[in-house]
Amino acid sequence: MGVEQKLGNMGVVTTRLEQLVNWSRTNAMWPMLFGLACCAIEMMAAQAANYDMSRFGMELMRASPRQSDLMIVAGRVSRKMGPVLRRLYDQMPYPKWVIAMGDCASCGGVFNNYAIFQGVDEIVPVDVYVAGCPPRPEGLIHGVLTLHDKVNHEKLSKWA
Amino acid sequence: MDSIPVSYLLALSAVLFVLGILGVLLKRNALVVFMSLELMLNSGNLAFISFARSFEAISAQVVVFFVMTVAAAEVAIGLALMVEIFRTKHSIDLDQMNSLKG
Amino acid sequence: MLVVFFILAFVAVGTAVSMLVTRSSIYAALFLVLNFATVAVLYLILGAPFIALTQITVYAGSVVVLFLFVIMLLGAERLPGGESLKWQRLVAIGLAIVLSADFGVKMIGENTMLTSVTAPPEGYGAPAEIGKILFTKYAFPVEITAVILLVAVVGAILLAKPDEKPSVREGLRKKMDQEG
Amino acid sequence: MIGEVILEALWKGIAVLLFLTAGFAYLTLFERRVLARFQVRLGPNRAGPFGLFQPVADAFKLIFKEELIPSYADKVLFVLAPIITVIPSLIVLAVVPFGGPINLFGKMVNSYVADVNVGILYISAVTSISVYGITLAGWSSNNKYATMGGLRSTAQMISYEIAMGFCFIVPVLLAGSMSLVDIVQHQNETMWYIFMQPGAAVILFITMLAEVNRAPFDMPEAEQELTAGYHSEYSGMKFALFFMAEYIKVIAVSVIFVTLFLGGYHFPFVDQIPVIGPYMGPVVMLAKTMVMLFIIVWIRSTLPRIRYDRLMAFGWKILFPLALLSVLVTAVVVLLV
Amino acid sequence: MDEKLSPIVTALTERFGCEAQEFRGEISLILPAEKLTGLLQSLRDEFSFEQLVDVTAVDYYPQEAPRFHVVYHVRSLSQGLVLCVRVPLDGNAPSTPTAEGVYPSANWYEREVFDMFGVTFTGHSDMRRIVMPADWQGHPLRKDFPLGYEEVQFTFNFDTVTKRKPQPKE
Amino acid sequence: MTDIREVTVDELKHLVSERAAQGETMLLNMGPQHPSTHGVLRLLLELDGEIVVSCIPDIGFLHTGVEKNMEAKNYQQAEVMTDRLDYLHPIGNNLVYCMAVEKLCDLDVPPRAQAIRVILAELTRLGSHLIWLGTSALDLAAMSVFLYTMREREKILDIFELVSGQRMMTTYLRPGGLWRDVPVEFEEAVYKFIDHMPSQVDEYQDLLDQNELFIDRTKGVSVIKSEEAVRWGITGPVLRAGGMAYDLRKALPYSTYEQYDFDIPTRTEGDIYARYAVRVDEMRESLKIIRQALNKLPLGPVRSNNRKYVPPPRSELGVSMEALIHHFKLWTEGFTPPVGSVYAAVESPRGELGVFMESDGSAKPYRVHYRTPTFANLQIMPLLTRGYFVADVVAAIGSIDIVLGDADR
Repeated sequence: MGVEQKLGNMGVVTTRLEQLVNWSRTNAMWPMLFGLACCAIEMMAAQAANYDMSRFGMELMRASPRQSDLMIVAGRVSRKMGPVLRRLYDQMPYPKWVIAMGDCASCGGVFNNYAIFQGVDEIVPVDVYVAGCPPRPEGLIHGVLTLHDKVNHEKLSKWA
Repeated sequence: MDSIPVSYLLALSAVLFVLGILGVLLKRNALVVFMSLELMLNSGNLAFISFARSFEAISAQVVVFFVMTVAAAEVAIGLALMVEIFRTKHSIDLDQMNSLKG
Repeated sequence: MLVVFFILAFVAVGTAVSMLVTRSSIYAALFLVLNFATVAVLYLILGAPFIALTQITVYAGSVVVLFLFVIMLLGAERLPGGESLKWQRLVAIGLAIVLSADFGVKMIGENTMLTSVTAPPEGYGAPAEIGKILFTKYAFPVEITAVILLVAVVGAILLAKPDEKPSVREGLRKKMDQEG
Repeated sequence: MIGEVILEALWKGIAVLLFLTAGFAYLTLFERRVLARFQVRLGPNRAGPFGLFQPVADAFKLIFKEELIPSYADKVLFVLAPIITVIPSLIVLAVVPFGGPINLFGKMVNSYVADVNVGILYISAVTSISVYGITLAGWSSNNKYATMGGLRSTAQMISYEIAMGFCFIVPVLLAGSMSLVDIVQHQNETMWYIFMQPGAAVILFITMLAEVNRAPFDMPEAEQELTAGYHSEYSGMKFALFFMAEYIKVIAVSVIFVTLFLGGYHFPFVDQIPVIGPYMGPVVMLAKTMVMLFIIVWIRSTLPRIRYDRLMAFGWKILFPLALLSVLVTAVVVLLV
Repeated sequence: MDEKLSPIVTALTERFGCEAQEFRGEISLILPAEKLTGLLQSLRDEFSFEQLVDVTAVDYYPQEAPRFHVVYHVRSLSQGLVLCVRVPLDGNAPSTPTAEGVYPSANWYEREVFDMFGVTFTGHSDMRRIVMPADWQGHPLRKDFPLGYEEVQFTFNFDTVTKRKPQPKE
Repeated sequence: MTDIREVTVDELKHLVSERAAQGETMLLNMGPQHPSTHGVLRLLLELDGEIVVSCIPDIGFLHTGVEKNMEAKNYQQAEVMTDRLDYLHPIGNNLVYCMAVEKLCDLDVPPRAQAIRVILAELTRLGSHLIWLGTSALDLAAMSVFLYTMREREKILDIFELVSGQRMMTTYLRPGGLWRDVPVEFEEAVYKFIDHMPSQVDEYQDLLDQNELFIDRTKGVSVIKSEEAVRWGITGPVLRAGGMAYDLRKALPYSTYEQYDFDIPTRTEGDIYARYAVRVDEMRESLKIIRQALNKLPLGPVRSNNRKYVPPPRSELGVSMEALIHHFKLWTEGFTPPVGSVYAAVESPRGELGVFMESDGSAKPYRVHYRTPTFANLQIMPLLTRGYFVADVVAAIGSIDIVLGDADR
């Protein structure tokens, strides 16, 4: 959503640009501090010394949705939280991605009841689902890398 | 390098001074009136500096220095007053500051 | 040089007028800063670098920041502007015209005794020179200014201090203790 | 003649700007790596060898990010604020000498952009206007957190500026000049001012940390209370400008501190090295600046944040009298010796 | 029954005419709503049950009178005792006096019971919903409130369930 | 999906001061998505400058409907839910659930199982305190402590993974004992951990205790004394920091806690620093308990022999028809406790964690209610913050160690 609309189809140049931009987006993907429940603890563990997501340039957890690229929905989303989550998602600037971390965020998990959204994909579009209750930090990192893979295959025409 | 006639500088100073007067007379927002006062002091400073350059008199620069200090003191007091008035009256409209007791 | 002066003069007058015209106090303060900055550049041209930088430090760095601070603190961003009495406005403009005319006449009449400004001589307006004259010839005024500043600071603190209890916080704690 | 002067000032200015922008980019990486090491982590190491391209990735990502302007924001000031923040931090180093006069293509060139006889006053003037960007950013965002961050930083910067100003006076008194070139030269002739006036040096360091809002004085953007403080509503390049201003300011204050108290570009015996000796000034400067930056990062990784009221009390009740005292002591000593 | 508890229970049953039940060594006192405040008051002041541990409710739907039991647990920190007090309430507009005056901590517990069961507490200072959204319909922990079970997707009903699932806008 | 319904000032009029309506004070909404609310707590703060005039906590953003869901599952299935309540203390949640079921069914638990329960519960307490220490230090921007504590927590999680195969949500404790016996490496692993841990606790204390800034921000802030704490139903370290040595492990010992020799750390100041000090001391006491339990870890079975409630070991299935029938009944229908209601409580890292369980004689619990410490402790947020600064609110939230899953259920 930046300058790319104006570039149009410029063949090799745009392909190179596409690679460069995708590379930069994967390497500087700042997640939003969005811990909800149990998975947030494992997300913190993934940030911490043993797993160290900062290797991928992801330690700059932004508290403000305006400055984040990636929303890791770590935990169950209740009916009360859902609208808040959507508002935060709307406040994030494009391009933005969502990882549904854990079973609760992916599909409701064990909480199949009135209070919990049966998967955060009912509220926001999800790019990567990470299974586990809660997923191990390795699982989250794998999810992030899967997302990187996905971003790396994004086409310039899709950006705008 | 061509030169600037000092009268031009004085004219600029005069214009700024007049604008400051207009602000003081016409504005009702006490803060803006204050700013206009600063503007007037500033235009006076400009005249001083011009004369200092014109007559090669460094003393005029020293006077400007004093003016600045006094202006700073004035602002400190004035803004403190303003805060106090706002606390009691919930307004900084000059037209409402017509009674001695708040 | 003259071109530079005209540009600066234009900016100075423009910002001053904008300051008066704008209805937002924040913008007024910002225009004032711009005005001060342009005047500071004029000081530089006039060979007064010390005064120019002091002007920026004192006026732009402290005075107007204080203005902004107070505006934000009071939430007084948008307050009624110059909607005062009709005759007052007319009188003010009339006075302004008279004053300008007076100035103009004087200026044209006595233009001859004023020289033009060229590049300042070496060492003119240097801090050492100003310092020397400040602390010898004007030592007494310096002391008086110092006293004025001190009085102003003490006065400002006294004025802005909340008059009731020691502090809001203490009062709250006390109230809370009473309520249990 | 005048064209040549302008040209020289121009390329030197560009050199300083390049130094600052590149320095900013790699300072972020430096900070992230060093911080990670303090915290038994690795830090960014995937983008390029040793993560060296990490700043590039950050920059490109931010350039290609959508820019949002909140609908309730004051549009003009919202856009202007980041620019106002960056400019002072870029121009503040114009009066700092980065080395002695060097022979470049058969011409003696001074390693500073300008030698102003009121150099220190210039620095204090520029730092004093850098508060505008933050204040206006906070106000124009029309967000309570941002406004609080802006107000906090205004109060903080004004308060610490005073103590900082007094600390600036100490080198001026010692050198008898306001020009930074003279100050560095005088330190070279006598000794580093940090050994003459360690108290003033410490106070200046603390006030400078506060002036650039670094930990433990990072009140305006206190993440835990105010989410992201004054730049809560900023995204994309505008946010990057704030980020940039913050880090450039850190570099700038380190350089200024090195110049005022650590002997600037001088180091014993370095300039006597044959052939490259005269050119070593900038290298020495860089090394000293790196040490300062390392200390700043170290402090960040160790200390908790000071509380806001304590911060103001600390500035006014402790640092201010101490700075005043150090000026007095210096003045008396200079007068007597 | 605990030897420290039995004199207390005897005294209370005599004074308030409540019924004492014992199960696995735990005593429950059952008494009507209007006597509750007095009982709690004397429990706190005379028998040093300093702390209100918990307030909750049980719904005996479809039984109508009493449909609800509001259950209070009070604890004596000094003697190491727990006592359960149950207040039966009718299904139609259940209401009981608040215990907030005796134990201030009852504030949130009672709000939760109100939120989850629709039991109102008269005299309560802040009777709002606490965990559910303010505009929520119904009281989830009542037995007649559906669990809100979502169908599990299998191969045969994959498409129908997907169709029913809400899809977000990009 | 519904939109966010804005709460008007009118609805909260009775909670804020009159000055708020006139706009003299500022209403600041903190959360639910805020970096220092430890999850999704929302606080509505009324501020006079930087000073908090009133504070209205709003919870429920993590309301999971666990209690309702448990009513729809049988006793074994429902236990899975309990882990996810207080997600920093999953084994304790299992423990109190199992204790309630055991009380309801009058089940016995073999001593080896009890000892292992104690070890695991104390390890969980350590893990929870580590997270608390890290995050609350992070709230004060002492970021390195967080990473150090997370490093040690990984070691605890490794032990959990060793015994159960899961890092956090183990569901390892079952009514009547454990899921299965611990592996042989267990003792060695725990010994290694508890030998190593004291030096790490020293390290955290080195970072914080001598730190002027930390002390400055914690001493004398958010004071609550024990008398007031008792009235408000506060338990756990917050109560003990106010001067009252009340700990369920001593007051009403469960799981053979009476066998172990340990102290209840207390402070009298009742401020944030006291809570910090109490918790750090508790970490050392937990290590003491673990060592004692490990030293005299008895041998024997880890599951009750009562076949009506506890599934038989897998080895019996091939040889005993009766065992097969029990197994089939238990895993299809579940067990049916007698009619009645019980209340069981344990000392969680945050205070008294209790379970009120009512059975109607069927295989599913008729009503399960968790009495959670965070819910009770969070209630005093207005008291803890009124008259202090905004920055202290953050420190206060951290100091009462909230877990929103625990409060909202």
